[in-house]
Amino acid sequence: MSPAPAHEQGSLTPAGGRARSTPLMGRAPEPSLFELSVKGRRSASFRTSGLPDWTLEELVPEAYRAPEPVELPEVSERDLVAHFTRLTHRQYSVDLGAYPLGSCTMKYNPKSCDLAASLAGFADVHPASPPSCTQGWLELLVELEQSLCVITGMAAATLQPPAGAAGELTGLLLMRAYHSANDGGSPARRRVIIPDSAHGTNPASVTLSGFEVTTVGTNARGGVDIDGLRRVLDTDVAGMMLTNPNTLGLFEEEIAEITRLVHDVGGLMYYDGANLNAILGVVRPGDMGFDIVHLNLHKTFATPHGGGGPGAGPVAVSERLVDFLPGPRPVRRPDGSFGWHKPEHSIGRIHSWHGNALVLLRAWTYVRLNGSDGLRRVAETAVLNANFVKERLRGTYELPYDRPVMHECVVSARSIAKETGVRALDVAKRLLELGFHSPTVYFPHIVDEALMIEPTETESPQTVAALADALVQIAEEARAEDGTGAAAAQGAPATTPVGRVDETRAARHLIATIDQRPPSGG
Amino acid sequence: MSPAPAHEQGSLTPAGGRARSTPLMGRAPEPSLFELSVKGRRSASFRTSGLPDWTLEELVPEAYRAPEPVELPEVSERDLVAHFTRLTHRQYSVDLGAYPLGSCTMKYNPKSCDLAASLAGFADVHPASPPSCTQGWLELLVELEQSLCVITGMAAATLQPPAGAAGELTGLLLMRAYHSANDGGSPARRRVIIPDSAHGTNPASVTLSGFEVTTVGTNARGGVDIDGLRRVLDTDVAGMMLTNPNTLGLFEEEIAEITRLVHDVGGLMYYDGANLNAILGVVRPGDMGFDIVHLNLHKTFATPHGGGGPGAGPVAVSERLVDFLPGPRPVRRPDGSFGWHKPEHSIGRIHSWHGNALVLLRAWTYVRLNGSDGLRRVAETAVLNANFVKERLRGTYELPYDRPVMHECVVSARSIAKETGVRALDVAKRLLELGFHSPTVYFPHIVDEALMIEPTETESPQTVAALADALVQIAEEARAEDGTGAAAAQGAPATTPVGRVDETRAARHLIATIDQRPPSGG
Amino acid sequence: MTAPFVPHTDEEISEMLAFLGLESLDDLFETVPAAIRLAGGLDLAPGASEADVLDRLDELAARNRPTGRHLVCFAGAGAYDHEIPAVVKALASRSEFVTAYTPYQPEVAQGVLQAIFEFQSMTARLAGLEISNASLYDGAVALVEASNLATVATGNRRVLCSAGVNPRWRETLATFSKGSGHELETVPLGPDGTTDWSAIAAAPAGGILVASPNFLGCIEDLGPARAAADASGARLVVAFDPVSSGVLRTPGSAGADVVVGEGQALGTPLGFGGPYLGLFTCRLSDVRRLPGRLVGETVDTESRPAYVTTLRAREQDIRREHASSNVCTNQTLMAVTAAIQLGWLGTAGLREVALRSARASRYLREALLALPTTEPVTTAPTLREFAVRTPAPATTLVERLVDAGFLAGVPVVEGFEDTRLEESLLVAATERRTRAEIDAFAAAFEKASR
Amino acid sequence: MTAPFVPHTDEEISEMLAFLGLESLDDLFETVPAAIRLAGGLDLAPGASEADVLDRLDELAARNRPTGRHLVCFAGAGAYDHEIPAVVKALASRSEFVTAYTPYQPEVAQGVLQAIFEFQSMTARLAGLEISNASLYDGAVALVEASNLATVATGNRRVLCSAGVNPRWRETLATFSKGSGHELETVPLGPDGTTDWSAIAAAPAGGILVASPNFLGCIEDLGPARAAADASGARLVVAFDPVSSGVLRTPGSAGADVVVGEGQALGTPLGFGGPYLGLFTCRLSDVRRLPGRLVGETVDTESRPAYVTTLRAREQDIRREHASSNVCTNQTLMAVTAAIQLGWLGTAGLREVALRSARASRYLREALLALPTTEPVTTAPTLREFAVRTPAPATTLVERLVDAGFLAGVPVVEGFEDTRLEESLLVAATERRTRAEIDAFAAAFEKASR
Ligand SMILES: Cc1ncc(COP(=O)(O)O)c(C=O)c1O
Ligand SMILES: Cc1ncc(COP(=O)(O)O)c(C=O)c1O
Repeated sequence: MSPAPAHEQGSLTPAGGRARSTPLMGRAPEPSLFELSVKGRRSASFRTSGLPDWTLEELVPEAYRAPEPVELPEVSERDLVAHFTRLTHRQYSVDLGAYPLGSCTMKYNPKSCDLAASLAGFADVHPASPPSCTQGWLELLVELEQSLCVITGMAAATLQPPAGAAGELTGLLLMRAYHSANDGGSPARRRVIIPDSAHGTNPASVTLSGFEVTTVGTNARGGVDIDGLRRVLDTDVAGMMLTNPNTLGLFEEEIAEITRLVHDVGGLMYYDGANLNAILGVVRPGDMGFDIVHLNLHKTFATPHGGGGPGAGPVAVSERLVDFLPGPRPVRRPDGSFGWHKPEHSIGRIHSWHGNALVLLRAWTYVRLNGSDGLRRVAETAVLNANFVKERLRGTYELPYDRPVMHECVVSARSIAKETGVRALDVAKRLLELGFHSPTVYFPHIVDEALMIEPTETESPQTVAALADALVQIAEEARAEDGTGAAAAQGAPATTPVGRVDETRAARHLIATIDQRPPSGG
Repeated sequence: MSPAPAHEQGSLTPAGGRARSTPLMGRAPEPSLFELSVKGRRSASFRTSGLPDWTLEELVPEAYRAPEPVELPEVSERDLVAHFTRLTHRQYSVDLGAYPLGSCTMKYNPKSCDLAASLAGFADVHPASPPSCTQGWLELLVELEQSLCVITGMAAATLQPPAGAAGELTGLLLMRAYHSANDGGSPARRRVIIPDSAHGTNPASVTLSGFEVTTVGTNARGGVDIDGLRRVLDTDVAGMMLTNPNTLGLFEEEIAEITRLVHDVGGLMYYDGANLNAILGVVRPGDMGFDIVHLNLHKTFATPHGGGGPGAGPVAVSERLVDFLPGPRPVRRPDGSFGWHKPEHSIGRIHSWHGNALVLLRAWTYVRLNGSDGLRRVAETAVLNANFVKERLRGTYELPYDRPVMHECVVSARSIAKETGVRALDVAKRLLELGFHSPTVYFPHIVDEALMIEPTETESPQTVAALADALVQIAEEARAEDGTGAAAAQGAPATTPVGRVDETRAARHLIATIDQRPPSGG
Repeated sequence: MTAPFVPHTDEEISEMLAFLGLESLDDLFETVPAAIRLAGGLDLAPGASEADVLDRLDELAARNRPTGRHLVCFAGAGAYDHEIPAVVKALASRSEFVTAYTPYQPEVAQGVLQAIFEFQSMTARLAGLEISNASLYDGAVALVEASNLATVATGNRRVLCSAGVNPRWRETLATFSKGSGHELETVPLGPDGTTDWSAIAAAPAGGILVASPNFLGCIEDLGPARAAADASGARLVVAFDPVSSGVLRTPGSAGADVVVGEGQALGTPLGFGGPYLGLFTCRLSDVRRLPGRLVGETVDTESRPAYVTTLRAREQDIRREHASSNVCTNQTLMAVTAAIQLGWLGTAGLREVALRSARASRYLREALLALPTTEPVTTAPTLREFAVRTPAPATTLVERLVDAGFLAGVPVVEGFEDTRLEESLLVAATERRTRAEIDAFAAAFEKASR
Repeated sequence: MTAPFVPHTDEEISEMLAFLGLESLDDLFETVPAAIRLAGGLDLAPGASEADVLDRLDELAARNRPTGRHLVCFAGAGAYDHEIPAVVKALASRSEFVTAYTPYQPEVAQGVLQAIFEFQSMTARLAGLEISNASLYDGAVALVEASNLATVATGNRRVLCSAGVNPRWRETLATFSKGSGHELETVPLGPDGTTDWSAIAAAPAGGILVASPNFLGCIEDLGPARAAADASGARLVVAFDPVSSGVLRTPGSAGADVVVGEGQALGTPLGFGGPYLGLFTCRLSDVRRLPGRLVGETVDTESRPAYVTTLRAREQDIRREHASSNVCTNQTLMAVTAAIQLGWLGTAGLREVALRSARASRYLREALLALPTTEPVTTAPTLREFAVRTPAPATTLVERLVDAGFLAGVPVVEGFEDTRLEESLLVAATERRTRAEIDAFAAAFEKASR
């Protein structure tokens, strides 16, 4: 063979993407899958069917047929793998290190739970299979429901809600249905009380369930302002939503009084279970007087968060609400077999099927692995870690509500910001450089320059100490006389796959799909 | 609770490791598992057995008992996961990008092969199970053997050798057994001829099989020096080992003459199949006149290399050698069922069991997925890519044997080194910075400043072009007037998890286990 | 072992307690009033080893009948047995995707963010609209959110929903409507199996909801639906099947304002119904009413391309009670999975899945309707799924066919007033079904119908 | 589809050929003489889709009987059914470990290198010696390499091998000895089941090879072996079971010069015999004769700790025909797996595996020997495995017990001259075996022995 003449040689620069390992090597960007695409390239293959090869024209009338195919990226299996593997090298995760996001409970997820969720005997079951084909699944769900009731101190639970917010909405619709039934149909009770420290999903869920939000303040000890609560309580109150420990990481000491007051005006108490990790086996929402409880299984029960989900948000209720639960519910039949049952006054279904079943399976596995003692130990060490980190930050960060905390602590960078200009956000970004994910920042809203730190129990004392040391180091750097430390924090992070991201530009010049990209590229 | 006095607060710096995500963030080192260890920490758990809990003292006489336990790292499952996940973020791999190591055939490995090897129906079979329990396995092995014979043009094969080098030794022992049988027992033939370009395992295997190496030179076209060969051939020659295409990536055009010459003196021809990828479906070792062929399934048949293994090195032979193959061999019995058979003059077993069975399973899967056409297309595009890269390097690197190549090309950085001081090793290290794994360097030994580039067929034209561009860029940088480019290459790599590693120090001050570390650390 | 995933040794716990000036772990809970503290611990079994728990799961799994060679799947009704190749499973289970949180710190979340961006890009194309969010819980909730968007955007609470929409989704819509106050009206199906728009009251409306292919498998003509939307000032919401976009006109190009759907068919296992993937797409003009997360492209301080969640001012954590949606955690992992699956399929592959499913479905339909005992239920064109009637009740038939090794389909038992549908059987065939399987199924079907 | 993993489109191939000045792909093979080119293509089936191939594998798998709840494993003989937890499978299958090459470029291979360093560190401790390599193919080949080291180091080709060494390994040793020229002598077992060193000829030797626990499960007293080595000037090579180091004295501390073993028990599945893991450890003084790869710790240019393969001058690619081993590719992935498994076990866990196995084995032994039809074969202490004799031939017994759901053990059919052993059955119990399983097995055993 004789190669083409030299002047032609450089001419072939094939279109389409390159396979390069960018992540290991500096901070080169990874092209999108669309840029890796080459027309006609293929990965997919299909089973030999032996069926007649009718054409599309024979199968679908012209009026419905696509005039031309929707264009998707066309890549080899090799480039598909390289692309997504490289993306994983641009992604922090629990499996890489500590993830102390307050309110999120990013604990380590046992690998046996992953294995469980991949078993064909569970994963390949069609949701509309007759009960004769799903006895194992139904038994597992019934067991999980029972365990969750034991843990929360409630009478029954629905496993349908696919996340915490869905659980909230479900719980509020239960509240609504309960009052409607008791008030003879008309929803006279239109207000739901929420503390000002509440998570954003709480007020949003209240509105979506047709109620109005009444906000109650926080007292100097970080608890509900009881006098304020008394002032807003009346017989038009449907109920109150509370998370306990609250989003300041503090246990609501007056909880008995609060539930009494709300119950006295005929309201129901709703427990936002996002912080349940702190009290497993120590105290139960039912025993605090709550009527409705949602659980975030993807937080407390170690079902991984998946980069944003899936989750599961079962709702457990006290006896008087059982009959309103969404249906159908998995139940044990008198003969010991398992089936489905729809409660008489059910609010109806809130999921296409039975909830995020494989997430529920993981939670079942987690509960079994830990058992009664293990769950309590989880709470104890989660709380121990949080107090440990808080005490190590004392003197460096402000402690706005200086009380022993539960599973998380909220500290403030306010004085640091005032002195040095280094804000909570800068602390967070600098922490990324030091190898840790950052805590939650600017939440709860009632604390200025808030850093909300939840180490979780799966981080070792060594890790927690290192995390605290890093946070102290950042503050000390920021306070350095010459200002270099502050500037470094404000310019951080410098060693991550990308530097600080321009969020404003993203919102101003929206590019949310490849087709919105301006022709010249982003 | 009241925290300890301030002066005591900093005092708790727990022993043992930290969980930090170092790889994403700069180039912080990952501590060893031993440093992450904390006495008494646990991951393992065991099935409830219900058995009597006899003590060790009751079970093992004192004389044999360990006076104290062997100390292993003690870590939580969470830290175990974090540690090894972080290690994977410090590791290049095919799944992250191109890996053009010449002679190694680092192609993409289909994920379905991984899946196949994880099927319980194969992975959980005990190797000493009676044939009634292993009919599926035996059928698969017989099919694989047949396929490999079709591909190589041979009569039968042993699947026992666990790697290429083991295959070589097996093949040479077959050669020895054959001659012994024909020479009435005494191994009068003591020499095996090997080209000077051969892979190091070839001469080592020759010695281990009790033969002596006779080296034959390479002619100007990169092939065997036929006259030189004639000179060393005599009736004391047991055979000749050859890889074709050879380690220069060149097809041995005179192969028919070579095999004739060796056969004429009664020698056998051994084919080192490491380069078989180039000729799949195009030409077969059997048709070239070879008597013994080993295959590197972990190269040609996409069974991943595992960071250094496992591999599989089946040896296929022509009719006259079948009776000497290692045994027992999987065979189809006259009744259609499968069993084991030991050839009459078998050299004996060369593996504890039946070879690297799960690697063989992957290769079977790969052969099935590709089929006859697919395998030929593999060879065609592997060769196409190699010629493409070679032609794009023309004018920048020296082409020591300027002929069309097969699946890989060997170029030389000699002139670059002379002009700029940038050696092949520097080119390789700089290429790492540009996001590619480097080619094989300094092999074959007969080429100065060799870079041996094997793109493989699974890299797209775009990737191959980008690889060539990167190599050209490095040379151009090196030649830049001001010398900064050369210095940068010699200091490379700067963006990898560690910078250039001090290999001399490793050999001079050997620290091959944690216990050899000097007390102060490495 | 007390708590298998708590690393703390007893010694460490003592040290930490000492540091905190505490004597015991119980002291950590001093702020919990004694009266409500749990005495005696949780009434649960003690913790078990991984091996013991997996043994128990094996036992339970053995009491399920998963689809596969021993139970060939012809069931659909919103959950389909499409091929999921090894590569998709391998990539989607990479632990960086699985164990990451919502990408709150974009600098260390480019992996998930970029994957979502690619998901949004592909989903928007499949729907034929400009904007896709990063996922919702499932198809039913996507429909609910679409109904919310429509009523908020138009200021009109009247929502007309085709009876062809999955009855489970309609029930979910009804459940949530008790909170949102939507006034739901059901639009019936005509004799051919597609929505009969002729009878709807001419009053203004907020949303018009229709599914195509609908629950009975029929492809809807979106023209009349669009006209009804125009006439009533409503947003037209179409529930689509993303696989069908491999061969059908996209709903967006046929006039939909909002396109929602169930994305399970894009790489997610049947999994007893979840976690699945709610798809939600809309026009750019509605982007500020979009529920859930949205990833946008931007740059970092050194002008390198970067991705970030954007337009966050819509979301509940900022707008609180004024947010039009409360979605927080969604189904990102399934969205990432769908992006990988669509990348595996590519243009031609998606078309092939749809085409091969249509072929299998046609062959199945002909085989079943050739039996003396079966009757068709609808006459409009179908793609992957269709309904048949037999003299034997569908639930009985299904039970009988399980014994023969087939999951025959899904009985239409709820949500339809139309008596023709009562106890008819919804049957689906995907690209995984072979002629041999269908022939064997038809034979067993005949036997079971007698 | 022609070649499912070749990305090149036809257009791209044409472009590339044009760039090379060629007309067709065939032209690439001009240098292959026409006379030997294959006409008509390979006589293999055409390529098949992933789904078709996996279907076929499912069929084949269905013709195997894997160990598990339906075939409870009491077989050993060098391959053991130990627990492999989910975490080990998950980490060892990370694609960076699986799809990396031998760490030739240490700057981008710190992951594999560090994992090997940790493996070496743990393995050396288990063996009780200073140096471990990065793995060999399997136990048999490790023994062969040890024999090579011993003869090269001593300059003496005489190798005495205990009959207690796994007969498959001894056969492998014999096979390779034909090349290396070792003069092998077998040292018989005494009546208690351990090696009888009393009879060996007093002449000098290169290597003395012994296994403990040996193939019959008996723990050997290494004192006499060490004495024999001292007397003959030989290296003492001990084949050990790494799990046994959880409770037994390490062979190194008992006098071994080289310790080899099969590492399968450390996290590698039974896998029909491979890939397994050859362990090889020696004294520091023999490090330059070590076969295979060795990873050492060093620093990079900025003094950061780093790992690299070292003492490469021993290896075949540098020493070529003067190398004492030809090993190149080894079993790194299994070594990494072993490091993870040992990390999972920790000090206490390894002890527990050994202890629990010993308990199960003792209980099993008592249960079997309580049967009227069985007889013990050895009297020396055992740990996990032992041999029994029954009137029924062992191979028949095994077949019968398969039907009852048990893989009863491994018949001792080869490699022993001792007639006591003929057709006796080697039975093993690991920490995975329960009392219920053993009771059921013993009952079935009794029935099958009749
Ligand atoms: C306190 C609190 N409540 C509710 C939620 C909502 O849960 P989800 O994200 O599962 O919808 C969260 C989650 O971040 C939370 O932290
Ligand atoms: C040409 C050649 N021959 C033989 C071998 C040895 O094969 P293995 O590493 O499988 O022992 C190799 C591997 O690098 C090779 O490239």
